[in-house]
Amino acid sequence: MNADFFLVNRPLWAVLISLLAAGLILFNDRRPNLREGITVLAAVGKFAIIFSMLPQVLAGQVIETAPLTLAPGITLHLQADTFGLLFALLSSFLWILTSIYNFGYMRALKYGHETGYYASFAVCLSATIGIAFAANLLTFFLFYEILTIATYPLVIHSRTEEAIYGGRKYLAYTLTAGQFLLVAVIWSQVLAPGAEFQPGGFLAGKGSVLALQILFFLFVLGLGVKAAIMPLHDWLPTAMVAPTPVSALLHAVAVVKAGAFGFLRLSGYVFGPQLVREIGAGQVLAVVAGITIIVASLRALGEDNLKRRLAYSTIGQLSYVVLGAALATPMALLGGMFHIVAHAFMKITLFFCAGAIYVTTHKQNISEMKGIGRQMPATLAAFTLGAIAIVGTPFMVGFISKWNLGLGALQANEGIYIAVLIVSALLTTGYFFPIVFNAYFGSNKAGTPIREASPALLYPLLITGVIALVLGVFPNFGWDFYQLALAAVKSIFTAGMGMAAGG
Amino acid sequence: MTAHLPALIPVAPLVIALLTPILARLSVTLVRITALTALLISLASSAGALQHALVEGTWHYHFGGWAPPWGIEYVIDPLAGIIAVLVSFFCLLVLVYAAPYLAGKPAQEKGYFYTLYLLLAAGLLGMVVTGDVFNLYVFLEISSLAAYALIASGGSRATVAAYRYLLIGTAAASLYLLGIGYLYALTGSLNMADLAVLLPPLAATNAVALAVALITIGLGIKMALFPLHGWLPDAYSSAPAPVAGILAAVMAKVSAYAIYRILYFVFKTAAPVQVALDIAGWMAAAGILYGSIMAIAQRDLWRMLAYSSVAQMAYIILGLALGNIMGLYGALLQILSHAFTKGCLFLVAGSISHQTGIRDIPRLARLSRRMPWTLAAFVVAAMSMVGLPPTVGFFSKWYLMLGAVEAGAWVFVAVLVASSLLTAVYFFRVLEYAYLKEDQGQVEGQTREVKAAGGWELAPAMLVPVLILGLGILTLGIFSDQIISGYIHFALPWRMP
Amino acid sequence: MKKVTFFFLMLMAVLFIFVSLDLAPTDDVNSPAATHVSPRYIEEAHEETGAANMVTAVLADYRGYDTLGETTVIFTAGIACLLILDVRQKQKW
Amino acid sequence: MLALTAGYINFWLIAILLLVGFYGIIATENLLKKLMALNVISVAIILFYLNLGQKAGGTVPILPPGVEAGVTEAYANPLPHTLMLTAIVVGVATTGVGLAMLRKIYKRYGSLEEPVVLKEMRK
Amino acid sequence: MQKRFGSSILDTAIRLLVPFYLLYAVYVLVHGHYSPGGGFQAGVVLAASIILVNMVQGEEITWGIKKQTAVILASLGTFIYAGIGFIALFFGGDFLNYGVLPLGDIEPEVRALGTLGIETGVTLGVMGTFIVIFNLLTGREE
Repeated sequence: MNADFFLVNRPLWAVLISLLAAGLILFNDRRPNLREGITVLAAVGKFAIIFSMLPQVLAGQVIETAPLTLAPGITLHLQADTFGLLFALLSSFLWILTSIYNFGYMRALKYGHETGYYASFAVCLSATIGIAFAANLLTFFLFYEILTIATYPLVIHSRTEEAIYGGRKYLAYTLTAGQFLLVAVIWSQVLAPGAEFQPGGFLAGKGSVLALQILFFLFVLGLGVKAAIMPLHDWLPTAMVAPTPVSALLHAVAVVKAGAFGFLRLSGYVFGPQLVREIGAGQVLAVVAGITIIVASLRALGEDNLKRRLAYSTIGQLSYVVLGAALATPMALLGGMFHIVAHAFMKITLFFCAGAIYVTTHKQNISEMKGIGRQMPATLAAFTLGAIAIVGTPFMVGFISKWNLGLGALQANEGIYIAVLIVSALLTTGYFFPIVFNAYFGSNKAGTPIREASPALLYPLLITGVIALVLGVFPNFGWDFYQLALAAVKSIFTAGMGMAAGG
Repeated sequence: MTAHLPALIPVAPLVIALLTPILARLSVTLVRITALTALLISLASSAGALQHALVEGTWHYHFGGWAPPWGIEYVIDPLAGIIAVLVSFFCLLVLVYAAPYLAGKPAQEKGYFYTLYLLLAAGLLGMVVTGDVFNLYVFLEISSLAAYALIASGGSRATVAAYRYLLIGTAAASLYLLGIGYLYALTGSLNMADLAVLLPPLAATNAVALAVALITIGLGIKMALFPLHGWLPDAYSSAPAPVAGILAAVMAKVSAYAIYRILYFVFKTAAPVQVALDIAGWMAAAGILYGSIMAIAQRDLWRMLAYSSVAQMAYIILGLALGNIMGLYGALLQILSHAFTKGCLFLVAGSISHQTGIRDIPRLARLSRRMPWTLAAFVVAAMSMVGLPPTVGFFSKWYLMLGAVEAGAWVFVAVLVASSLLTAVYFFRVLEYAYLKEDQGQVEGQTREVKAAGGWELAPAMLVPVLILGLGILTLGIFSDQIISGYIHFALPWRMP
Repeated sequence: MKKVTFFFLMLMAVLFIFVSLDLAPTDDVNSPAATHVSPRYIEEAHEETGAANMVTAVLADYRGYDTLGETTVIFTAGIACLLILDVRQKQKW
Repeated sequence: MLALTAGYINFWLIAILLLVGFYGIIATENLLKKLMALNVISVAIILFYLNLGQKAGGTVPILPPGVEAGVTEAYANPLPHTLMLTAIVVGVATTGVGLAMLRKIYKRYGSLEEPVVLKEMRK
Repeated sequence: MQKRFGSSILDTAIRLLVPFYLLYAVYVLVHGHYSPGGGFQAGVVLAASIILVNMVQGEEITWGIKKQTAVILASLGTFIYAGIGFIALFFGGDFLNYGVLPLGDIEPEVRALGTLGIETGVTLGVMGTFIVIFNLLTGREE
C-alpha cells in the first residue's frame, strides 16, 4: 500500500470518490447540511485528484489502473489519457460550481426528498468520470449504462405527471440505445478481443467493409441518442422538466456530452479517422450532423420556454462535436474536442441564468421576461456573454472550436460545412438576440422590483460566464484544455501514420 | 462422514422429512429447527463436495457399494456441485422465508408443509447429483409430487392449476421415461457415464434421435420451454409465495440442468442432439418474445413474473443451443442469475401480498414509502432482469450475446435486444406504480398491517432472505469473473474427464 | 381440433413403428439389454446378495437407492393427499 | 416379413396403446378421464420396458431351490422388472394425489368437466 | 370415515378372512427372497385387509388403524429403510451397503438380512400410506 499504488490508481479513485459520497449522503438522510458538505467535499476532492494528473498527462504519459478481469479477455480498465482527462477535468470542475448552485436552487424551491437527488447526482458524476477514463469499450459501456439509470431519478425529481412522462421517454430512448450499443460493443469485442481504445483506432482490417459499416451504424444508434442527433433527440427537450441544475450539468455537460465524447472516441480511438472515411460512414454521419445543426436551430427559434429553447440549442451545438468526429480530419477532431469544453462553459452559464430567473421570478417563458435585464443585471450580463460566445463571435470561446471545425471541413474537402456553420451562427443569433434585446429594452409592465438571485445561484453563473470569456482569449487558461485536445489529436494521427508507415 | 458427502446432499433432507410427521406431533418449532439443520447439512455437503470436485476431480459415490453400471452412483463434478450448492442454498433461504408465511396455520398443516418442502428439496438435490438416468426419474417424481401438493395448498384455484400441472408434468415424466427406455433398449445400461461410452457408435440411428426428442420434450415441459409452458403461469401465480419462490428459482433450473447434463454429457455431440438443440434454440427465441409480450399484458404482478420466467428460462436454452464456450458460460451464469433474480422477485411479490394483500400492479401505488427495503431489492432484481450493469443479469446476457455474435446468430442477438427492452417495459411499469404514482386512497387501510410486524416493514425472517438475494444479485455481478473462471469454467462439457 | 390431434397422433404412431425397427426384436437373446448389465444380476445375484429372486436382489440391493426413492414417492403421495384434503381451508394462503 | 412382424408386433401395439393414452389426455374434457388416460400411458411404458426384458426361452428371474447361480440365457432380464416396480408405484402415487385434488376440485366447483371448472374459476 | 357398508354376513366373513390376509402378507414379505413378492406387495396386501375392514364396518369400526397412526407408520416404515442405509455409514460402508452390518460373517447372508430389514420398512411405509390415502379419499366431508 505505497504511494505508487495510490498514484497509479488515481483514475479509479476519481471514480470512486463520488460513489462513496453517494453512499454517505444516503446515510445522512436527516442532516441536510452534512449532506451538502459531503457533496462539496467530494466535488473538490474529485477535481483535485483529476487535476493532479494533468502535468503527467501533458507530458505524454497515460495513467493506467490495474485492469480488473471480468473474464478471460474482458476487463474493467481505466486510464487517463489526454482526451479522457480533458472531459474529466471539465465535468469535475463544473460539478463544484453546480453543487454550490444546487444548494441555492433546491433550497429556494423546496422540493423535499433531496437525499436521493444528491446521491444520484454523485453517482452520475462517477459514471461520467468513468466514461471519460474508460480504457476499453466494455468499461465505457458499463459506465454509460450506469449514467443512464442514475439520471432517471433526477429527471423525475418533481414527481409531476409531466416529469414522469419525461422520465419514461428518457428511459425508453436511452435504454433502447443502450441495447444497440451493447450489440456494437460485443461485436467489436468479437472482432478485436479486449476492445481497448487505441489512438488511431483498432478496428482497421478486422472485418469486411459491410460489417464495419453495420457496426458503425449500431454505434451511431447507441451513442446518437445521448448525443441527441436528429432524429434521436426527442427525449432531450422533454427531459427539461428536471430541476435546472440537472439540466445545466447533465444535459449540457455530463449526459449529452457522454454521447458526444463517445462519438469522438469512436472515430478517433475505435475506428480511427482513416477507417471512418474509408468505409464512407463519416460522410453520412456528417450529413446527419449538418442537418441536425440546422434543423435544431430552426426549432429553437420556435420555442417560447427558455429551457426548451436552450435544449434545442444544445442539440444543435452537440452536433458540432459529432460533425468533428464525422469529418475526422485533424482540425475537425481538434475542433470537436475543444467544442466539448467550449459548449460546456457557454451552455452551463445559460442554464444557470435560466434557473436563477426561474427561482427569483418563477418565469419560464421568454415572452414573460421583458425588461428583466434591468432587475437582474448581473445575471443577464452573464447570459449575454454566454449567448455571444455560443454564436461564435471572435475572441469568445465558441469561436475557437468553430474556426477549427471550419478548417477541418476544408481539410476534408467538404467546404459545404462551412456554410452550415455560418447559417447556424446566424440562426443562433436569431434565437438568442430577441431574449437579450427584450431583457434589456422590453417594457416590464408589472414593474415589481425584483432583486438578483441569491449568492449561491449568482456566483457560479458569473464564474462560468467569465471563464467562457477568458478561454476565448487564452484557450489554455487554467486547465490547458486546448493543449490536451491538441495532444489527443496528435496522438491519434501519429499512431495512424505509424501504422500506415509500418503497413 | 466426509467420505459420504455426496449421499448426504439429498439424504439429509429426505431422512428429516420422514421424521417430520412424527416430530410435528411434539412441536412445530422442533420441526423447523430440524428442517433448517437438514438443509444446512445439505448446503455444507454440497459446498464440501464441490470443493472436492474442483480440487481432486470428479467424485463418484457408489450406493450400496456396487460399482456402476450395476449399482447406482452419484457423480459430483463441478457442474453438479455448483447446481447442488445453488439448490440447497435456495431451499434453505426460502425455508427461512416460509416461517412468517405459515404463522397462524394449524400445527398439523405446518407439519405437512415442512415435510413436503423437505421432500421437494431432496428430490431436486437428488436430480442434480445423480449419475443414473433412471434414478433421475425417481427423484424427478419425488420433487414433482411434492410440488403439485404444495401448489395445491394455495386454495381452490391453485388446486385446479396444480391438477393441470400434474397431468402435464406426469405426461412429461412419462416421455422422459420412454426416452430412457429407448436408451436402455439400445445399450442395456442406465448409467450416464456408461451410456456416454456406449452411445457414440449408435449416434446415427433413428432410435437415438427419438430418445433425444423424447427426453428433451419431457424435460422441456418440466422447465416450461415455449410452447410447452402452458402449465406455468397458473401454477406459479396461484401457489403460496414460498412455493412460487422455490419453483421459480430452482425447480425449473434443475430441469434445465438435466437437459444440459443429458444432451451435452450423455449424448455429447451426436447429430440428433445438434438438431434438437437447433430446434430448441428457435423455440427458445420464440419463447423469449412470447413470454416478454405476455408479461406486458398482465395486470397481476405474479402472472407477470410467471410469464417473465417463461422468457428468462428460454435464455438458458438459447445459450445451450449456441453451443460455443461463451454461449454455455451465458447459459450457466443465467441459471445462477435467474435463480437469484426471479427468486428475489417472487419473494418480494409474496411479501407484498402477505403484508398488504396486493397483487394487482396498479394497486402498488406508492408502496415504496411503506416497504422501502423490499422495494429496493425489487429494483435491483428488475435491473438484473433487464440486464443492466453491474447486476449479474447483465453479465449473463453479455456472454449470451457474445456467444450469439461469435456464432453469427444475428436473429438471436436481435431477440436478446428486443427481450431486454420488453423486460424493461414491464418492470418499469411496476416500478413507476410503486415509486411514483399517487395513492388513490383504496389501499390506505393496509398500513395498519405493516405496523403489526413490530416496527419492521416485514417480518425479519421474510425481509432478510429478500435482502440477501438482492445483495447476492449485485455480488454475483461484481464477482462474475471469479465465478466464471473459478467454477463455471470447469462445468463445460469438454473439460470433463 | 380432435381431428388434428388424431392425425398428429397417427403420424406419431408411424414414427414409433418405424423407429422400433432400430431396436432388437422381442425375445432376442442377444439384445443389448440382455447382454450388457443384466448378466451379472442373473449369474451372481444369489452369490452376492443371498436372494434367489433376482428381482428382489436388484430391487433391494443393487439398485436399493432407487427403491428408497420409490418408497419416498409413496410417502410423498401420502403426505401430499394429507396437505390437500386434511386441512381446513378457511384461510387462503 | 412374418418374422419381422413377430419380433416387433409388441412394440407396435405398445406404441398404439401409448398414443391412445395421449389421445385421451388431449381429447377428453373430463378431468378424471384424463387421469385414467395418464394411467394408460403409464401401462404402455411399463409394457415397453417389460418387453425389453423378454428372452426366447427365458423363465422368471427366480432361481429354483437348489440352484446356486443362473445362466444368462435361461432367465428373463430382471432389471426392467425392477424398474417397472418403481414405475408402477410412481403411477399409483400420482393417481392418488390426482384423485385427492379431484375430490377437492369437485367439492369446490361441483363438476369435473374441464370447461365447467374453468368457467367457474374465472367467475 | 364413511357409513357402515356391510351386513352380518360380511362381518363374519372378514373376521374369518383378515387373519389369513395378514398371514399371507407376512409370507409375501419374508418369502420375497425366493419367490415373487417383497415389501410393496406385502404392504399392499396388509393395507387391503385393513381397508376391507374399514369399508365393511365403516364408522362402527372395532379393529383397524386410524389415519393419524397410519401416518406415523408410513413415516416410520420409510425411515427404517433410510435408517438402515445410514447405519451402514457407521460401519464403514457406503450408504445402503448392507454387507457391512454386524449381523454375521457370511456377506450374502448379512445382505439378505439387511434386505429383509428394508423390505419390512417398505411394507410398513406402503401400508401406512395406502391406508392414509384411502381414508382421505373415502372420508366424509368435514
